[in-house]
Amino acid sequence: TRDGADDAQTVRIGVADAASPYWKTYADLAKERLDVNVTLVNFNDYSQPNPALKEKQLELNQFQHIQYLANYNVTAGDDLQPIGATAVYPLPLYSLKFTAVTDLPANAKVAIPNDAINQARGLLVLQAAGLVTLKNGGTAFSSTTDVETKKVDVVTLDASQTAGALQSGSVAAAIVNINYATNAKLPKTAVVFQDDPASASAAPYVNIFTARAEDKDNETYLKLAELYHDPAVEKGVQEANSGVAVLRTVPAAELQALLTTVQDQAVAAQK
Amino acid sequence: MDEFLTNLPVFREAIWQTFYIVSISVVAGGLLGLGLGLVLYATRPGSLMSNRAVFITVNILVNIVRPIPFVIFLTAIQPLMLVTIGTTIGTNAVTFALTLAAAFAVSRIIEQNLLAVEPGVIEAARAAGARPISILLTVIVPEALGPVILGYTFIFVGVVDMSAQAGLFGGGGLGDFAVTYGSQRYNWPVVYITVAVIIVIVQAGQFLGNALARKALRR
Amino acid sequence: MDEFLTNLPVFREAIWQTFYIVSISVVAGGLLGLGLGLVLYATRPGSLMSNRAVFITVNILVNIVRPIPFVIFLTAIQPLMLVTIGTTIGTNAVTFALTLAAAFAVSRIIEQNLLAVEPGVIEAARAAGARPISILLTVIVPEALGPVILGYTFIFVGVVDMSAQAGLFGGGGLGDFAVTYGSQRYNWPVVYITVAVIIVIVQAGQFLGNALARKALRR
Amino acid sequence: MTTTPPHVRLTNVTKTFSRGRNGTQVVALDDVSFEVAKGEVFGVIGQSGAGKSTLIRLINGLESPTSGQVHVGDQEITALSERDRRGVRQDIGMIFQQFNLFRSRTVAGNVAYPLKVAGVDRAERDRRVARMLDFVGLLDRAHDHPEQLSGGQKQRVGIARALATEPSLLLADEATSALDPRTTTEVLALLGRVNRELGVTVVLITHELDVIRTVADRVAVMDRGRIAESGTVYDVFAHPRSEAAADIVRGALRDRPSAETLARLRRSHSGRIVTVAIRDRTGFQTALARTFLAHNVAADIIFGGISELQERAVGSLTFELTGPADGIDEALAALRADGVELTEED
Amino acid sequence: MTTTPPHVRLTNVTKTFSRGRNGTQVVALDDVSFEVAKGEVFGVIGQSGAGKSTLIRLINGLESPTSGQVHVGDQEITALSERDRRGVRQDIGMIFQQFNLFRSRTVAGNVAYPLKVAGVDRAERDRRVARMLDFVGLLDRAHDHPEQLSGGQKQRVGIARALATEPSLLLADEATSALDPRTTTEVLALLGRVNRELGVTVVLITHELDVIRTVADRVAVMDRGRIAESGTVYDVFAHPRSEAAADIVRGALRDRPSAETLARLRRSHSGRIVTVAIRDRTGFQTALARTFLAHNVAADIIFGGISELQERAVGSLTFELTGPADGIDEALAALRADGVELTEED
Ligand SMILES: Nc1ncnc2c1ncn2[C@@H]1O[C@H](COP(=O)(O)OP(=O)(O)OP(=O)(O)O)[C@@H](O)[C@H]1O
Ligand SMILES: Nc1ncnc2c1ncn2[C@@H]1O[C@H](COP(=O)(O)OP(=O)(O)OP(=O)(O)O)[C@@H](O)[C@H]1O
Ligand SMILES: [Mg+2]
Ligand SMILES: [Mg+2]
Repeated sequence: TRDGADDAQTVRIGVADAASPYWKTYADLAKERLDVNVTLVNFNDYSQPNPALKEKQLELNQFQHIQYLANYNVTAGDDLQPIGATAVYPLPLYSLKFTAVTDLPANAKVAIPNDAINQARGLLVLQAAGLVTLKNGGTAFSSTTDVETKKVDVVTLDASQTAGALQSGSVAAAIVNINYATNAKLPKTAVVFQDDPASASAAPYVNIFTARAEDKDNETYLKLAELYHDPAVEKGVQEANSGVAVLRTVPAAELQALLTTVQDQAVAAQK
Repeated sequence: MDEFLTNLPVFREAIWQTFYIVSISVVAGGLLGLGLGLVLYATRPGSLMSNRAVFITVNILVNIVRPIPFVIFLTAIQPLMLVTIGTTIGTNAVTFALTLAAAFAVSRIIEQNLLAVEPGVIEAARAAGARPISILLTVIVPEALGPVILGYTFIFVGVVDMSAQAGLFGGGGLGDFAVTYGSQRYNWPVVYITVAVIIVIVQAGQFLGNALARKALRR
Repeated sequence: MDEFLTNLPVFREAIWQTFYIVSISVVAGGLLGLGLGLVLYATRPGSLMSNRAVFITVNILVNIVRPIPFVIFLTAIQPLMLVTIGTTIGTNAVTFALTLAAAFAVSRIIEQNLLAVEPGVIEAARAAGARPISILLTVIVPEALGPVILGYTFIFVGVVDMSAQAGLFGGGGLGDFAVTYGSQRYNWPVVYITVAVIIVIVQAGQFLGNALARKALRR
Repeated sequence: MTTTPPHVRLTNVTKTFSRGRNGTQVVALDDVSFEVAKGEVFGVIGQSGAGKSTLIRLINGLESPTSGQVHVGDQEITALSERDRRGVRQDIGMIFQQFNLFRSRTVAGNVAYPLKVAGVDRAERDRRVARMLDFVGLLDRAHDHPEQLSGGQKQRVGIARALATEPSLLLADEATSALDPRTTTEVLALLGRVNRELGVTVVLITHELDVIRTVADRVAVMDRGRIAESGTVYDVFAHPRSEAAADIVRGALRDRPSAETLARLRRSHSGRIVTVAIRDRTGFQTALARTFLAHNVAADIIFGGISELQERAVGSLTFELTGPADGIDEALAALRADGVELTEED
Repeated sequence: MTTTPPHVRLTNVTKTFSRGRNGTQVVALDDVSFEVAKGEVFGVIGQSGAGKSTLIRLINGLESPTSGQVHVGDQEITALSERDRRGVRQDIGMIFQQFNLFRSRTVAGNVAYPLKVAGVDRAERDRRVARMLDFVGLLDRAHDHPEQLSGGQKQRVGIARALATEPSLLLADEATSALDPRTTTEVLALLGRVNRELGVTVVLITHELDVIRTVADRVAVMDRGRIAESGTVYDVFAHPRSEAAADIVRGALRDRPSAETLARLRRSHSGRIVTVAIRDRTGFQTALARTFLAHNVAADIIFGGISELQERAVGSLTFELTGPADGIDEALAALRADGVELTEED
């Protein structure tokens, strides 16, 4: 942390959706209420914000869920900590041609995101929808190589491209992250299947503010995490996600305990 | 490492996809780019078939296509892809887009290298009564062959690099493999091995290019 | 459109970032690449300062760096970045990486274009007793100047394109703006306007490049 | 009077080049008109930079004049598009001053090129290439590339290339400048032969008198962009009317000692030195000898040249005269009275 | 005997090039040895492809011999690294057969280049460039680029560039091949002057006798990679000992009619035709004239050339002899008896 010219503290937050208008609302509020200058650093690539936080080039980041963070901590040998929850986003399966999962013809093409975490979660959704079965019942670390039986052809694309592939007719159905679905104006009626954001199995998919371990009790940072749940911001978040975000407030300690649990699972999964 | 071994089939598939994407893009894009490059060269003011209108049009077209971010370019040509190859994702779609991208890059390289050809030999060909198109193909290109071969090698390496973006559109390939199974998972051995394979492919290509260029230059 | 207007400051910032990233990368990368290209050219077998060991080393180095996917390349040089510029993200980090990437690409373009220089003039310079380095800089490069300028223009356009990947690392710029605020949000007006600005920048650069090359070639 | 039309005709041709930043003009050709008849060998001589190469390049339309017309046969080259010039050019061979060989082709490939353009089939092409290369003495170098050849060898490839298609018009720009005298003679013999046997019209730029002498019918002398003089080779060389022609002819015939040579001659010859212009008149030298002997004057030729131009002798001889001073004076007076053109060098 | 060391010395130099796929060898130089003294003008003549350019390129080490040594002054070029050759080269000017001008530089820039390399300061450089360009008559073209020049103008730039640094050794490869006779004379005068005034050693390749005659002290005749003969210009030209030299000299002096010329002479001259070799002996021609007159023979010179070589006359004259057949026979017999070298042409 360092002092700005006007004595206000500047906090750099790494995000992946800086273009969403609610971040402007958020930054304005932070200045007004906390006298904190929020600088948003936008990343198109998920692999970068965590190392950048570790290297002290960011104070906080907010783009991932616990599952992703656990995976990062384990594989990169790091110790970043969640300090506040934001929301859970369901991961729906959309189709524009078919109205039910069961209507999908055999060997129809289904697109899922290709990044490690979304891919695993997408596969779990497809398994839940009865379209594939995964080795050992699937984990949060499954990839397309773990598909044992399949009714459909799974193709992996960049998370930002699955909606487009659906719209162009290149695939019959697609797992689309909610923010992209909103931007692509996919109708809610096109959702043919989605995981339940309120279920316990969805708990690791709660999105979080992340800080370095030594900053996990930093007053300002905790306040910044809390600020996300200001009604004005929450309203913006819902607008940006077609109202399907399930906003969550979970105490930091609980999040950190959950992280530990998931990390243990991750270590186990690596063996 | 373990994980790498379990992913071996995917890795093999990625190698095959890279070969597929790169070879088609380089060959098809190379030919298309040669054509465009010849147009750029031949229609420029004072050249063999100088034609202001064509030159400016092609010049601007190439400049429009080249700098557009690949994601946007690929999105922009999706209607074209649907008409021609019937899909906007997958290996073929990426190959299609890369072919176009390579063609536009090749055109500039060709233009550059042909400009270095000595005017005297072009005069000799004109004096023999040859047609401009024949002068281009049987005199000017052969005269610039050494640098042109190195130019193609340059584009080949660039296409291998660009093919890493194939993953965005489900095109697969080694670059995608290195990112998805490697760096995104902080799995460095996967990155090392994959990048090593990429480098071997590139070295082989460059070696061939250098050898052919040396033969063409005879020095 | 409304949304575009609210994002106007970000857009302005993006234009500035693109200028910053591109101009530094092209200039610094261009100089570095010139050096590397001269080494490649001068040390190749039979050339002015032929040196097998240096040639092979630099040749392989260039081939290793160029094809690596940008994400992996940027990750790989993070330790170097921390030491030199103290950060691995943001505009400076991206500029740093692009500078290196541009340098390696430039080196190949330079090598290619210098190879087209007629051996006779090099002999004339040798006969005057000039030092190889002076022959390179005051004879060979000037003789190849037209194509070399077009080569730099080519790289300039390539860097503008590559700068779109700046977004991966929080570097901003127009390409990132077009993707993040535009195509990812299916906000096509934003894409059109941004791409139009990119194209204007590129056209201006190409126009300048063509004009300078014509002056250098005197035809 | 019906005559066959000239093979080449330039009418009031002017060509200017602009150069430098301030756009100064170089007038390379200034209102040039001349005709070359079918089957004629037309020589062009003149100082370096006089406009000879520019002139020849206008004939096959490689360059276009600033003003004026160029006709080849009944075609007006200057009125044709680049596209239509191609047909005309296929019937014109051109030997370039700087050779302009294709570096990417072998020696044989260079010679084969115009044949390919003319659509000659493979077998015939190979035969003709071999014949041409054999003639220029480079058959054993057929598969070499131009950079492996000596200067004269390159020039010979250029000659073979220009003649391969047996064109009806040959433009030769300093076609023998890089050749030794013997090879030059051989090449000129070939030119003479194609001219005689195939009726090929030849426009020949050169600064070597021998070349003109051996093959040219008529010659034009160029001086700073203009044709100073033109006519039969004998007329121009024996009786130059313009200053420029006289100047060039003097240099070309090399029959009169230069100031430097004269100085050197002086050092080794103590007698009086007199240069006599040779006239193509039977008994001329006998008369000379008789006059000198009659006055007891010993006359030794110490410099000079007599060339044969179109079967007539032309040139001059420089004598060292020794003997009684008044005898010499009388002999010279007698010769002058007889119409002999002589100059006493001092 | 202590002598100053030769300026250039080649000892048993052989140079082969390999060519083609099958690697056949071209022997460009075959066991060549010779010396050029300080301040000497050494001419090299020979047929196209004889190895002249290769020879000259070995002297400044642009090329390295396959075997043998090359010395320049007391330095053995062949033993020096490319780096160490640089110093030697700065003192050697070179005029290339194909000019090799820098296209990226103006005419002035070309001439300035070796001065820049030699570290001559700006003001002095400008002065010398202007002086050299003025000399070669291109001062008004100083800011043009080579492609705007005619062939001869390019060659003159090459000459100016080679002489700009006032080198102590000048290598000239066909330095006047693209020049008209008058410009050639001017250039040769300059070469003669730098040779005399500055003591510059010159190695001069040419196929123009005039060039050799005007400036060379000694001459070497090359034939297929070997030195067929070398010696003073007079000796080699007046009394060639080798077949190759005789062949070249005949072509170069152009004092004997070729078969073709002879055929033409025959057409216009009905008398007997006899060629007499000129000897540098006072009274020689008077004796000739006297003999012919004494036998009532009219002798007309119809061809020939007499050149001055190193202040001595050399050449031959071709006479048409008319008169009584027995008188001609007697006159010829008398001349032969007198040691005159004559051939009756048939
Ligand atoms: N790089 C090369 N590769 C193969 N052969 C070569 C090479 N350079 C020269 N030669 C051959 O060596 C011989 C001598 O060449 P050189 O250039 O010395 O001749 P030259 O006497 O200068 O002839 P010219 O009067 O025609 O210039 C020629 O037969 C030529 O073809
Ligand atoms: N592209 C050009 N730009 C400017 N000046 C030119 C150009 N081409 C030729 N000239 C000039 O025009 C004049 C005539 O040139 P040209 O080549 O016809 O001479 P030339 O008689 O062939 O001389 P040479 O015997 O030296 O070859 C010269 O002064 C030359 O410098
Ligand atoms: Mg000329
Ligand atoms: Mg030579």
